[in-house]
Amino acid sequence: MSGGQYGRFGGQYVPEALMPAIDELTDAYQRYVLENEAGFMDDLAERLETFGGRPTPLQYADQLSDRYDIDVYLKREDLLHGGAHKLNNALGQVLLARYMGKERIIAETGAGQHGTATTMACAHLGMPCEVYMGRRDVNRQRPNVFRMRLNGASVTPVDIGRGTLKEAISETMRDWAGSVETTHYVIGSVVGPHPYPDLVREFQSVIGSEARDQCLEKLGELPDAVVACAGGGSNAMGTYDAFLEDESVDLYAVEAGGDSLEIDREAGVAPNSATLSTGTEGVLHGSRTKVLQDDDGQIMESHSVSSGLDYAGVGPELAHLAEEGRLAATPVDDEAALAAFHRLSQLEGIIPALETAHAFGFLEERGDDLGDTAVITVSGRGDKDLESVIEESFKRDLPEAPDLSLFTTDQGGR
Amino acid sequence: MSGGQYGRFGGQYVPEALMPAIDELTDAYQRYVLENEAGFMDDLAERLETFGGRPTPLQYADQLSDRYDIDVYLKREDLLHGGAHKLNNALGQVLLARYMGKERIIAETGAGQHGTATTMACAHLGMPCEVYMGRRDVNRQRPNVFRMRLNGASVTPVDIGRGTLKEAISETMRDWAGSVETTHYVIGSVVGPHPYPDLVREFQSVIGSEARDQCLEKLGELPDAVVACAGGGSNAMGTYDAFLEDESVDLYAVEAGGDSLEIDREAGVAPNSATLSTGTEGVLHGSRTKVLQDDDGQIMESHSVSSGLDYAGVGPELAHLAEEGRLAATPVDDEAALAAFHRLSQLEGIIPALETAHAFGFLEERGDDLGDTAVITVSGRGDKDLESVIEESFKRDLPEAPDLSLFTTDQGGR
Amino acid sequence: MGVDAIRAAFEDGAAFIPYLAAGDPGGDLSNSTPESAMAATADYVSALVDAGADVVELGLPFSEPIADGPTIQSATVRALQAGMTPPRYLELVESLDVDVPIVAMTYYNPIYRYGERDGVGPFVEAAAAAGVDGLIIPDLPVEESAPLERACREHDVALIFIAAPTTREDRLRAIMQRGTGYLYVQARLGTTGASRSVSDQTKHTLDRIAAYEASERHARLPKAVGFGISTGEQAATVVGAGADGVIVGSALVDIVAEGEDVVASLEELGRELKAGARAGFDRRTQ
Amino acid sequence: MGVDAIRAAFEDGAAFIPYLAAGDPGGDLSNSTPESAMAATADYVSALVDAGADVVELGLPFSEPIADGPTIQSATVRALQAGMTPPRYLELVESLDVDVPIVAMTYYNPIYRYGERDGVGPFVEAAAAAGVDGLIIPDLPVEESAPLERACREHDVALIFIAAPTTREDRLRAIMQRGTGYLYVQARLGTTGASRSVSDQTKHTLDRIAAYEASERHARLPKAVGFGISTGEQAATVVGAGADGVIVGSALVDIVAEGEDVVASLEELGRELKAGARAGFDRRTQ
Ligand SMILES: Cc1ncc(COP(=O)(O)O)c(C=O)c1O
Ligand SMILES: Cc1ncc(COP(=O)(O)O)c(C=O)c1O
Repeated sequence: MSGGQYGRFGGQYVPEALMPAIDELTDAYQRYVLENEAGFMDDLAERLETFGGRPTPLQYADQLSDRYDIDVYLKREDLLHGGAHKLNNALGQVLLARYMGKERIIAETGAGQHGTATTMACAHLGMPCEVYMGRRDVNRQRPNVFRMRLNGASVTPVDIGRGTLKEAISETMRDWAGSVETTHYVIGSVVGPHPYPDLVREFQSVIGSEARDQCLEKLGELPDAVVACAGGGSNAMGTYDAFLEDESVDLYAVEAGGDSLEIDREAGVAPNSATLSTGTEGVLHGSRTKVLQDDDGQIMESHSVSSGLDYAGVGPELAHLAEEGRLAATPVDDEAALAAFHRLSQLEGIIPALETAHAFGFLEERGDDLGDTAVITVSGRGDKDLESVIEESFKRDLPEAPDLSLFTTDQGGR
Repeated sequence: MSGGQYGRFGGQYVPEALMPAIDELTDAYQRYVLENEAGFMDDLAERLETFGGRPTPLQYADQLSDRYDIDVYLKREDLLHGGAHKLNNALGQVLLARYMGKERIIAETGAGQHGTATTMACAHLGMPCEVYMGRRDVNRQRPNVFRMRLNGASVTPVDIGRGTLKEAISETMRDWAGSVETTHYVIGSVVGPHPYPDLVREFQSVIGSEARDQCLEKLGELPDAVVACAGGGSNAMGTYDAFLEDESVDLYAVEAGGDSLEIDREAGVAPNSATLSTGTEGVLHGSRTKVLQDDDGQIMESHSVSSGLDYAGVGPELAHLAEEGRLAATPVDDEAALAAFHRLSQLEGIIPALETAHAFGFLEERGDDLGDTAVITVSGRGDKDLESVIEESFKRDLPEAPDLSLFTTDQGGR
Repeated sequence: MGVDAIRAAFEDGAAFIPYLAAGDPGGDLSNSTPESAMAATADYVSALVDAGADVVELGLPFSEPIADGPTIQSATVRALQAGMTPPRYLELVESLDVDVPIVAMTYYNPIYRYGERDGVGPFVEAAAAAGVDGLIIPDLPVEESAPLERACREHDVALIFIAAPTTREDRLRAIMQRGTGYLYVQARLGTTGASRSVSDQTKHTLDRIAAYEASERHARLPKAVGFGISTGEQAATVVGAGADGVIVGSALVDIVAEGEDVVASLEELGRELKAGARAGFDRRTQ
Repeated sequence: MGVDAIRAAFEDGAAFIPYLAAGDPGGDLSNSTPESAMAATADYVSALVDAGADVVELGLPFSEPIADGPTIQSATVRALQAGMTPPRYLELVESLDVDVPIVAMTYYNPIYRYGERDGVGPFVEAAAAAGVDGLIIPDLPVEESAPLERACREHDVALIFIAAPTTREDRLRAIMQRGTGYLYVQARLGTTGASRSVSDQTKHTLDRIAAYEASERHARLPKAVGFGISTGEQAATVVGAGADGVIVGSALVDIVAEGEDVVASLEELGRELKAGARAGFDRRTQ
């Protein structure tokens, strides 16, 4: 049995052609990341600080705390360069690839946040880069496509299937199958074959370890609840990792409830991406985990209003922790996420990513029974989502949304 | 003679109706800002840290340093919440308004960065807010319009004149003339009547004082050159202030050279916004300063590809420092700024605001004779400018720009 | 003419002071030349004087009219497009064939920039020579007015300050002491522009000024109320409340903008306003 | 049948192993039913066997075919749209009227999820019963294969591993020791798909395997080369370089996709490939 097991989950289900690279990566992970060989982790920490903007603050949220009558603290990953926690991992992996002597970077992206983080890291480190992105996501997250191209990367739209993250990952694996000798594949979440789930969690764990220190420093104690949205789960695992042993701290993984939690396994369609809540055990993209699949083991098309959560799988370690009861997975649907997006924008002056907004939808639902203090990770900012949010809010006639009719139609030329 | 004189520049040229508010503000500035009454400055510092993300890093720019054979350090104001240095001032003023018991905030905006910073600060502090923005800028900086609305603020397009910053300021002053008793006007740069130029500089001086400390800590010495782009000049003054007494440090203010430096005073059109370089003494928006004006003293329409620099005036203190020779004002034209935008995006993985890009255009022109070490303020990030840059680069067939044709036309519906 | 002429214009206790934007060609710009626009303004001024105007305020357009509302902003834009400049403005004033004082209303920058050297001296000298009797500069508070005061004193031009509803005692004192000609009492907060009702603020401001005057010994300054007055009834109310005159701008500028029967309409409204002011005076002194 | 039958299929030293996506109805989906698509596949298999196929690889479609190039991805999408499922797949295999071994090629998840309980046992049992002689699971490296090996041993189903150009000695050893039936030698890096030339990598890999075999004492495993072979000449080159057989997929799937004279065209290309393999064998053994 391979390394990288989390209870029943994990593993390395990849083509033989990739296994040597996976082994090489496992070795590099051990040496550079875990043992800080050649001062790798120091180099990374320095770059995360000066290029990335770490540490990110832990902010007391005045208005939300009032609203829910609980002390709400925000871990501000949205302030990271690029606008999301994704840089922690992307910079780590691209730097690792450089230490490993790789010459080219490939990556998949859903919301485009991992893609932009990767292209930014590649530009910063002078590495050529190609990013695969589902066609549907290309259309949903146009600003991020521009950003990737502006950073000098190629962006290859993937037209297969529904054109979201699942298809982009599959396509990137295909590229890697042909280019593995010179190329490092920067996976964007705690998914994929071992050692990726470990590696990505390790790079992201800076979120939680900073937050934990900041709590102790500011509050003198640990929070009662730690909340993070989970797509693949890198934000969630990065946030939880430092708290795993703190048994008094409840961990909440907020998933994309999409339109509905009803899954039509016959039709092969999941109107949500709440894999921990509604998925079943399977093997996808290199690891055994919870998966949205039909009765024949075909992976279903997932749905979420937020591209970054729109994925039929989830990190194996999260699947394990959920099964063990160490964390509670709770879905928040599209509409609640959109409402939360507007609420945070208006009440706190923070425009969150739609992914992030799910965590605040959870707070609205459950804010009153989370104890005295909750930490929520603001995994990213919402600049990439402006157009989508406007459109989706308008479609739903969302009461929380401001009127934008004056500005959405073009008023005269530029 | 009023307070707030910088040599021949400065003053308080405003309608009588506003003078009592100006006096009140002068008093509040003295007490809260300069004397830290009621712990105002501590409160602000705490909020700038946890809400805003201060301190911002001083980053060594590997690739630029290589390119120009000089140590280039970037002061990363683009990492501030909202994406530009503007929050330093906006948060300061909105908080000050709260301490003063004001009930409503108004602001003008050009690029929308000051507007979004102000609306974010207002949401954060629970203040109603209205922002005036020229119609042309509304169209050029659409994402920022959305952000302001999402923060719950009103955005009022100004249709007068060419619809840029100048018109927006005039219109905001008109609002203030009627609402002055309950309303604070948050000016977005070191312009306007005294005490605004002092007040805004004071709030922005955190940029330079951090940068100076970071230099001493990292380099053990001061830089030879400090470079900042200047529209109204808040980024520039905020960057310079801590270095003013350091005579060995050369200060460069990079202005928007627009299409050309030729000014047609007959036609009343300035194809640039390089006020320090091409302006003449006059009185605009409350203070005596350098102004782009025709022979009759009518203010000219300025031009820059970047909304945030597109202004016919400049802060009086900058005018004074330029006249005294303490700083060198140098224009960089639209095309050089666009090229620099692409260069920074590709070489460093930082997509700058178009305003900021001007400073890097200067570096490209003069990088080789700035001494051994230069600090450049990255005043903001470019997310707001993606569409404009693509369009303007395409129009010019800019060799530095990536090909975006694959993505700019819509490929199938959403 | 000069400062004394302005004081004299308030003799009947109910001065009517119309404002027009100089060189505003009105609605249809297409056929206007600088000369035709100037000629039109001259005609309008005559009509208003015929209607009973005691002083005429003539706006010299500035590109950033921050104290003006939409009506006068638009007139400013039209006048600038039609070619109005400070030299032409002075030509226009010189050409006027009326025997009431002319007050130039403009912003600080155009007069600061006038002539070969910076500073307000050249403009005031030229203005006085052209027949300007007074100046109103809405963006010039007393804090910044010393150079202009000096030039005005030298050339016998009145410097008229504005007192706003927000102006408190100390500032009122400075304004009253340093202003000449008359005191421009701003009826309400905001920018210029016609409004439906005259605010209580006006009465309050006038009372405050009266109280101040009673407590001081220097010469009394006529008080003309402006901002928002557009009807004879409003004029009556304002003068009835203690004003020595009314200033009417936007309502007249609107007539010019519409461009139909301008001379007749100006005269008609002018008569109504002058009559209203007199009626107010009568009410107060009965 | 079973493992031995597969070994036997390599007896002439030049095996031709075609691959088809089961239930792929070809270009025109509109009139296809699951039954018609299955019947078509059965016809195609017969044609290939008539042409000289020694083993047939039948793809059980999976929604995430990460090891496949565009041609087989498309066939997978068509087959799924036409209604192919694991139960139907086994029905199809059972219905085949050919006497060559059938190897099922699919990904891990469908076989893991087959049946009432998780795990690979149920699928292997059902597959063996339906007449499947071997399995190729491209996303199952030896690290994860123990459960499947056990089930295959129990049901006499060959578990065929892939050796890639990147596979180094230690991994090659494990693959050779644990694989049964034959060794799938991946001709080049990348995904499945026809290509114009057979790479030098193939010869190199075959030589490495031969060297390894010479140094060890356990039973020799036939080596079939796949990825990119589409012509008789390529088949000859590969077998000439030491392979015991050629695996051809995308070139045949292309014929199905085009949908014209499919049976005849498959037979024609099948004959060319078999002849090529034989020619290569002759060249090598001369
Ligand atoms: C801002 C943000 N948050 C969360 C996610 C979800 O990914 P993960 O669960 O790996 O953190 C994404 C993915 O793009 C994202 O952009
Ligand atoms: C990013 C950025 N930099 C610079 C400026 C110019 O303003 P200032 O000169 O006041 O810093 C702006 C104005 O909007 C801006 O958005």
